[in-house]
Amino acid sequence: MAVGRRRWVIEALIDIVLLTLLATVGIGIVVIRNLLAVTMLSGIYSLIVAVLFVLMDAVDVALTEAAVGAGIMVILMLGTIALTTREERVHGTGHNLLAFVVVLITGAALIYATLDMPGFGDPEAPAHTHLSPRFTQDSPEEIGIPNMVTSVLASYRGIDTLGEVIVIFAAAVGVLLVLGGGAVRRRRPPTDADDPAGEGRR
Amino acid sequence: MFFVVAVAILVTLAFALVRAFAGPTIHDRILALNVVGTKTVLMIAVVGFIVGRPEFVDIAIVYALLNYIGIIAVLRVFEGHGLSAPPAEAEAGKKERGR
Amino acid sequence: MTIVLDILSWILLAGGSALLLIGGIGLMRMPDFYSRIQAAGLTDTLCSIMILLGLTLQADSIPLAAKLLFTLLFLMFTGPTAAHAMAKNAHHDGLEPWQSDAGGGSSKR
Amino acid sequence: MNQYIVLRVVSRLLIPVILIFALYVQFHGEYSPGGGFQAGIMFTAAFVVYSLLFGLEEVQRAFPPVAAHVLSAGGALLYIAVGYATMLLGGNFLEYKVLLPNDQAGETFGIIVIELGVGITVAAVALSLYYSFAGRFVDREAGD
Repeated sequence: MAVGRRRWVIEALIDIVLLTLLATVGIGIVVIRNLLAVTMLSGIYSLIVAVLFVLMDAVDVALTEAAVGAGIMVILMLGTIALTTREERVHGTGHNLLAFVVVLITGAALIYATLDMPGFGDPEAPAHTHLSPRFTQDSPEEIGIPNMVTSVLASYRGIDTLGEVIVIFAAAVGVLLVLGGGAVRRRRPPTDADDPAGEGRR
Repeated sequence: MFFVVAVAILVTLAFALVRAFAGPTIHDRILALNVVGTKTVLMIAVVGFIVGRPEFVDIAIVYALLNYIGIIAVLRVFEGHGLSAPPAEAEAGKKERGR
Repeated sequence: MTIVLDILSWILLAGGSALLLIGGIGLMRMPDFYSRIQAAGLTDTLCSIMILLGLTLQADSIPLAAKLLFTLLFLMFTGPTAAHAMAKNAHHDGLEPWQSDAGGGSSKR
Repeated sequence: MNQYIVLRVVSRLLIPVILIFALYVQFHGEYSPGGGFQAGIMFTAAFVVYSLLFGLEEVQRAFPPVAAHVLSAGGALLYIAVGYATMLLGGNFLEYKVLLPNDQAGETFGIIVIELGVGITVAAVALSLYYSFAGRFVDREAGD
């Protein structure tokens, strides 16, 4: 009992420190105007978020964050910066009182709404009393694979996942329509004279 | 013991963040990103042991492999060549491979 | 036997943590980019080796230990490579190393 | 301009490892964290790092943009095809257990196939996005 309690305290402490770092990074992203620096900071953000997901036992989400945040998101943001500009332009004074009030009220309403939500990991929460027991208890027999996240995503919610795949495909179609396919036009046809010994072709 | 390591990593993360904010040049920020990346790999491995599910190491491997791709991309864009190697360097790469 | 392994892994973990902190302080306190990359890049590799080896000694199954060692191997490849590329890029970009006497202090904070 | 020779050598060692680890994440998703989405992104990351160091043209010779465009539809079609296959075998849409005589084996088989479809779509989509961004810059540089 004492050991479990100590582990809980340790996890809570790590959570608090990580969330503080996360908030700092978020503020930095808003304040800093150099877009390359902002890209660095958003990379750091996704790294810290992945650690938080691991702490919350959401391993699959953490792996997605690892692959997307470290692998491809930074690269696509850099691609946008390479095509546009490295410095954010500031319009006007940058202060808008009305917008600040609206954000404040919305934020307060959202925080008020969280008071009604069940606590993190509360066993009495509605989500844990109806569907979760069925998925966690029956899926190993019904599907026969140990990772329940995969069985829920691919089998119980198969049509949902199909929708996600179609959304990804539609996003790609949109980007291709805006930016073009990106095939490199060869500046000159490669001839054997350029590469007499065929070195380039291994 | 794992907790001590976790605290050390968290403190180092905070130091790296300070560098990422203060960094007078963009190079300092790239360095901070790299440091946070390696520390995250260690942090995920240690946290896996703390919460008692050490199969989290898979995620650490993904980070160890992918973190430096971001660094290469940043350096490439910083040089002003967009997102792929310029023709001159591509030729150099071909020559190396031919050897 | 286990107590020997435990003590060994604690020594490795403690040494790794100390190196981590030294690297972090160096990253924050050093006067210019090249000395910072020295502090961060050099300690990074050794502290990764020590911490991951310490964790490997605590692993209770062979696949887990193998995965930790693989992580270590990849970090040993990517860490120094990234540090090298960053330093070379900064040099290429024309960043002057900081000198303690007057002049050349372009990157001094 | 031979700035990145160390990076090129190390990356040539690491790219196969990234590809193999992507396949591990793809096909081990039933036992450990992972699945098609993560694997597809990692697969793309390997191609991206090659393009960053050896030029876009080299990568497009190995994986032409047309192939990426076709495969991004192909993965989704593979997913839908599994759905129709289950309907033809007398089940509901995406009711995998009719695929094989054993219920559990059928479910597992169906999940592996649709994860493969997801992986193909995500990898091809991410690669086409990268081609779009990088190719545009190459064009602009050549035009100047």
